[in-house]
Amino acid sequence: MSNNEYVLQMSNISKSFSGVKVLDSVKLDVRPGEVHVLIGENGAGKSTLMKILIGMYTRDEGTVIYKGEEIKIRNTKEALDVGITMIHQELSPILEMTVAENIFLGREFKTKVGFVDQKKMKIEAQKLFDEVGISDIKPSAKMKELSTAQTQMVEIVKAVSFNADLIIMDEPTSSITDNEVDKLFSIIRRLTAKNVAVIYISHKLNEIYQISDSITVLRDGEYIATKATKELDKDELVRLMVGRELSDLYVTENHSQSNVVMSVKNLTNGKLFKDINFELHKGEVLGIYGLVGAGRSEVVETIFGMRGKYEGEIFVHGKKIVISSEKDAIKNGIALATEDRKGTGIFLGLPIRNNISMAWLNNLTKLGFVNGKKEKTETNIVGDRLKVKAASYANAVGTLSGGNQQKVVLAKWLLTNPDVLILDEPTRGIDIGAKAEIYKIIEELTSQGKSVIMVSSEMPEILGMSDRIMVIADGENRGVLEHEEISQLSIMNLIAKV
Amino acid sequence: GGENSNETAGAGSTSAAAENKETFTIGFSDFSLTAEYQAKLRDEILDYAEKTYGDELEFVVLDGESDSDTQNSGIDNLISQKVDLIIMVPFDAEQQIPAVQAAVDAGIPLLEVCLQTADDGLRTSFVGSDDTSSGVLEMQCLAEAMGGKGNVVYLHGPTGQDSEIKRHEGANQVLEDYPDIEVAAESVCNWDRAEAMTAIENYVQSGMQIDAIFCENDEMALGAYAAIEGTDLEGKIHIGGIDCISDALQAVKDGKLDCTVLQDAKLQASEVVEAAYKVLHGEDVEEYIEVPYQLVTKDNADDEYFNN
Amino acid sequence: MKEKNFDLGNFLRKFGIYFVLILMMIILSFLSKSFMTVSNMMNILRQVSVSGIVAMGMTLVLVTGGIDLSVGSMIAFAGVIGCTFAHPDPSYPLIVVILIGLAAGALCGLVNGLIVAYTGVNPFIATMGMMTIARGATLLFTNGRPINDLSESFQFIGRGTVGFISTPILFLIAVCIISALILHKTSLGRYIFAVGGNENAAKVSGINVKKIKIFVYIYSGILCGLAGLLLASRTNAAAPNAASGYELDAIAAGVIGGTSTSGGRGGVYGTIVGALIMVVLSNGLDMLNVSSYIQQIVKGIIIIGAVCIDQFSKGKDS
Amino acid sequence: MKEKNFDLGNFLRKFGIYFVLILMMIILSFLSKSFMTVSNMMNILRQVSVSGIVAMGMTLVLVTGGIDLSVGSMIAFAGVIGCTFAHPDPSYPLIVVILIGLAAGALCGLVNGLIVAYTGVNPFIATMGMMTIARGATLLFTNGRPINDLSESFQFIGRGTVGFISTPILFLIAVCIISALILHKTSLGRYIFAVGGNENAAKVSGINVKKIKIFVYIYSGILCGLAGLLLASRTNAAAPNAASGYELDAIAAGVIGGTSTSGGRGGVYGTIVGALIMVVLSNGLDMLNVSSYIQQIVKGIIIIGAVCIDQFSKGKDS
Ligand SMILES: Nc1ncnc2c1ncn2[C@@H]1O[C@H](COP(=O)(O)OP(=O)(O)OP(=O)(O)O)[C@@H](O)[C@H]1O
Ligand SMILES: Nc1ncnc2c1ncn2[C@@H]1O[C@H](COP(=O)(O)OP(=O)(O)OP(=O)(O)O)[C@@H](O)[C@H]1O
Ligand SMILES: [Mg+2]
Ligand SMILES: [Mg+2]
Repeated sequence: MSNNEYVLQMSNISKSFSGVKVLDSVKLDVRPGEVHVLIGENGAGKSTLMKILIGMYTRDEGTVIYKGEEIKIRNTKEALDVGITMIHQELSPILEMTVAENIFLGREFKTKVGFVDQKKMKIEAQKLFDEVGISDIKPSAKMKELSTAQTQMVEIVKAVSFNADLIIMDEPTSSITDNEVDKLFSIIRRLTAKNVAVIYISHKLNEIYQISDSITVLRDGEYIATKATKELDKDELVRLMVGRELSDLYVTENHSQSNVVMSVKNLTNGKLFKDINFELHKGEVLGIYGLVGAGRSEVVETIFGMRGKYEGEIFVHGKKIVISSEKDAIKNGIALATEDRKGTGIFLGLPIRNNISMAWLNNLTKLGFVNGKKEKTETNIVGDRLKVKAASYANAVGTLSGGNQQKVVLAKWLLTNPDVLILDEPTRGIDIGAKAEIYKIIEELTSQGKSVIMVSSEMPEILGMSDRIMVIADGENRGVLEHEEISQLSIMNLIAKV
Repeated sequence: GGENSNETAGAGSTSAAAENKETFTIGFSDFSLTAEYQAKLRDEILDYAEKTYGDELEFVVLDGESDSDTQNSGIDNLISQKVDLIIMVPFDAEQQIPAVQAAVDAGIPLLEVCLQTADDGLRTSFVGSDDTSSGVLEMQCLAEAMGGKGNVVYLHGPTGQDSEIKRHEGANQVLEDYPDIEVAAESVCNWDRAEAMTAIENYVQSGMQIDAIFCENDEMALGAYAAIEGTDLEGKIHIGGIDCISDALQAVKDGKLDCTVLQDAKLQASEVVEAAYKVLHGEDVEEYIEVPYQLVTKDNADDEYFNN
Repeated sequence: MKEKNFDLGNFLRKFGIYFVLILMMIILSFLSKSFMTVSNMMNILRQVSVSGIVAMGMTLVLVTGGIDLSVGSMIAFAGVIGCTFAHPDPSYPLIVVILIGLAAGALCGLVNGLIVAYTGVNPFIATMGMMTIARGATLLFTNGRPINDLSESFQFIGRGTVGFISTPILFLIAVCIISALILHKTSLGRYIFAVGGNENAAKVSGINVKKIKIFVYIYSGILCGLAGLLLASRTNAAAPNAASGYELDAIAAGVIGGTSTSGGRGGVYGTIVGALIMVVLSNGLDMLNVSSYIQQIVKGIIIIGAVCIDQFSKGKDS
Repeated sequence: MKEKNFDLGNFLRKFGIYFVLILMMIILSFLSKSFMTVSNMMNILRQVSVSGIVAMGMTLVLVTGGIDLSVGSMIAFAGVIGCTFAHPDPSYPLIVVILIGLAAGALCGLVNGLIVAYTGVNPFIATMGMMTIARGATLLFTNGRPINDLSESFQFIGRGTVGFISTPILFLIAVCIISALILHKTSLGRYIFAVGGNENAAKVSGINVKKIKIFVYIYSGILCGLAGLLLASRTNAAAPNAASGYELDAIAAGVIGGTSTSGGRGGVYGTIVGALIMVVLSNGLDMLNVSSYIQQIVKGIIIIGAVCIDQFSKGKDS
């Protein structure tokens, strides 16, 4: 094996965090011009391996050979200097700065006198957007005005704009829809044509087969295998990842009953959306689908009291209720796992256990004091059910892998045992095994007569899980598909309908 | 010179003396060592003790940081260390009484210098003078300079501080005799030059008729002067201060300030050290050893007495 | 097994600053023979009582991500208001005086809390405003003069002893216990951490963020009320200019003890250690007869050093 | 179209606090006829010069998410060190005195910066330590006495005029321009915002976060050095206890002007308005001859009110 064959060779990489080994002699070899997928369950160590590569973490052991030379990268600046960039799993935009400033941070254009050339930065940013066909983001907008999906696209554009030789993409598609995914893939194809290597991390198997050349599988911090994508079928891949066979992903049994649990009439919220009507039946999974920016999140957030005043009516169990805060919603048996995990989902610095119990604490206290024992048992039950991978529930959530953080959010809401569980992009960043687990839990809940509203941008998930589907576009309800009408085509037709 | 009032009287017997030590440790607790006068007083005390008694007297110097509780805590710490005698410049007339009480309870004699607490039954002796008189001297001087009528602006030290209260009382006593003098404005400037300067600048701008500025210390007086220096008002406003710090003395000589009032740090220092020495050797001292304030004007500013 | 591992780590994290305090005390007891005596230890505890009580309230405020600059003024305000009813004649029962003092503090705290929770004004500005307002009100009320002539019974709360322990120490212990229970054992405490950790997530979890914020400022106010009474009783007079600058000491005690000024992290045990470090340092340097100017230099260096050691003992992961 | 909308929004946001200042000035000019005169305006500018200069440095520090409590002490330190060389005999050239003063401030700032950047000690503690250390050093150096007997040429920098404008005003203007250029026009300024906005993101973008932090503390130190010289020159003496408490004013000026204490947001224009609001308030209340106790109450209320109005004008989105 000649060195020149690979642009990157990582071997024997090991890493421990406070005594817990998270990477154990892992290797990864990447050829120039290929899309190399790194796959594994949540917490397998994918992000950690990549952070070691770009110098955010220091490895305990191992060597990294890049372009035939052994390198020691101590910080991200050095990684940039040798031509390695990374799209991070946890988006970290600088909210108060503009899109253009974010993209060119650290390499600003200067005017003749040496000041920052804001104009040029905007023009160049616009050029980058035009190249990939992004039209909904203004270079002069502040990052905090963007949706998660838009933020993700900015990060992609930024990473690509460095003209690096190796680009790491850590779950770049976890918060964007098919439309943007297509844009991303055309970017990737253009890059590989220029012999740029891409390390691609994703839990979406379809994408992997669509875009990648070879696959490296990690499991529990250990290297399992590297194969050409062509030579590896889906079942085999899942078996390598999970360590066992995985039967049907989706549970299709319909538990809908005829009685209506919640109904929403003419719900309107400013310019965000208008005249949304739907009914939610007992034991039903109501899917909500739409393209990015359609206003789905806004609808469910309004129902949950997060978006202030609304017009229209909300009925729960036939009784009209007024929801002016999240507390009102929770009192009425509604729970919402929001799409913005970091912003509204978790408390990064607080222990996992405290995160899980946060919305249910009133029921775990006596005379104001938290019943530690009860808290422990109950949080352990939901946590285990979701297979949260953590050394201890006393650790801060911030030390968890992205997927496991998402599980903590779900655990928090499951604990409240709601009648109506609303899930906004619930499986974002979650591995296939855990996904199956979550689907099973949804099934269990509905079989117990609970109702679920699921907002998702993943077509297979929406198709596989929903008993009915409401399609939203441009803040309008485009129609509700009954169980037997559901198909990808019918959904797309509703979206296209004007 | 100041009146010496340290006639000695027969044998006394304090606990400290009974031990008949070679050297004594004296705790000196000043309410603030960042105030210029207090820093000067400390230096004079240490100098005099060193010169006169050499190694015989050792000092532990504490800063009360202009906070009653801090000063009391410091005295508690001195008591814990079992010093032989405490000299204190109290921050507050009332709030330092518990410290005096604590010292007395621990059998440690306590002298007050410069400022005094309100309870004169407890302490061994006070060296200094009634602060009221300094206010009287300064206001008297300004009132005469104004010809008994006109507007005076009054600059206060930190509110609630004992010397501020007393100087204010003294000034008020004089004002009762001058019905034609009006206090046009008052401001709390915390002994601080820059604050005094700002206040006077603002009053001048307001178009207020100002004939004199009464300042409760020299720093503020110099700040007040800086505010009018170079303006049309220079030389038309009478300004007085208290403390006779070197800058102010020079300003009096130059005619920038009408007066300052000498608080005699040197004499206070020597008197209190002498008193301490006596107490430590079991001798009696007067309960009140007066070191009077003295008015300094252009007429007497060159006296050698003020200049060393 | 794994659970255990972590606890050790956590213990070490917390240990850092305890270690600094113990080290400091050991060194001082070698340097000065009068340092490590029962009477001096009591002395230290008595000295820490007022600042420790105030720092407890500050800790809760800091954990929510707030700050309370008005503590010094609230202490003076509550002391003065309380002591107006503490004269020997007419004499009111001690409990009335205490309640009035606490109420005065609580009132200021309530205003702080309302402003912070409802107007969106930065806590720094809100409480800095209150700092000025409460001080002005105190001066106006007393006309700048201390309130003295306090009753025997009132003097007891700051200067009395129960058994051989001074009453202020008992108050400090009580406040410690109550604060620790609130912050570390109740759901209220959890919510306080939640608000500081991620305000949006707290709201989404159904927590009434406004109520929590108002609570911590009131709590801080009440403790300042208590501190004001103790201070007045200790010094035998309620001065309108008392306790200025206490805010920095209280914040420093919290921060030295590991409470984050950006919220979400901290605890009352650390705070009491932080407060002790500062008092022990002053006491020790006084004992060693370090001149007051040099004391300031040494204090600054040691406080930075203490936090430094603490930081290193925690490792790089925070 | 949207682009425009946005700029208007931004303008309104900024407008809030300007509006408060203008409103305040209009009201004051009705209440006091001597308020709105050229000479009083100059007076106000002169009075804002020292605090304004300090607040500029503080703003940069705040934007990185830091805080600098040592400004008051650095002012005193630099003033005293500088003035040691400002006697008429032996006389040094003015530029030497200035450079020494600035260097003294820069030195303290450098130490602050190194501690904050390298040890992980919270900026609050680091600069509080420096506040004590620098004050102690100043007192030790001067033995608690002010340094006076300053040369004519030195007096010029704080009390002279160029044309009809006082020199301190010119210094203030220069510092404003330089600070605005640094913060809003250079890449250094972008990095300062980036570090405060999201330190990790800044690091990931290859920014040397440590260097940026060290820079802002040095900058704050240098401006304190300048302020110390101006203050000494204005008051004709360098007092070791000068400028205590200036840190709160400087922070308040920044925060009133819209700079966030948690970093990432702010600007120097807002700060100068914030500093002006405070000085105008004092000046106006003095003009109206409001008693100093009531002044405190009124000031507190108005400062909270000003920020409140600003907050409302920004809408609810922050
Ligand atoms: N800073 C940290 N401190 C402690 N543990 C950490 C830290 N970062 C990661 N870990 C642990 O390392 C393991 C691997 O995490 P990593 O983020 O690499 O997983 P991943 O494969 O990227 O998972 P996901 O698919 O969920 O993103 C996890 O068990 C995680 O809890
Ligand atoms: N913080 C915000 N500030 C301004 N506009 C926003 C904000 N959040 C969302 N929007 C706008 O609201 C609309 C809908 O938002 P969003 O993209 O969240 O919808 P969605 O249908 O839930 O899509 P997805 O969840 O896939 O991102 C979009 O036009 C978006 O730009
Ligand atoms: Mg990951
Ligand atoms: Mg959404």
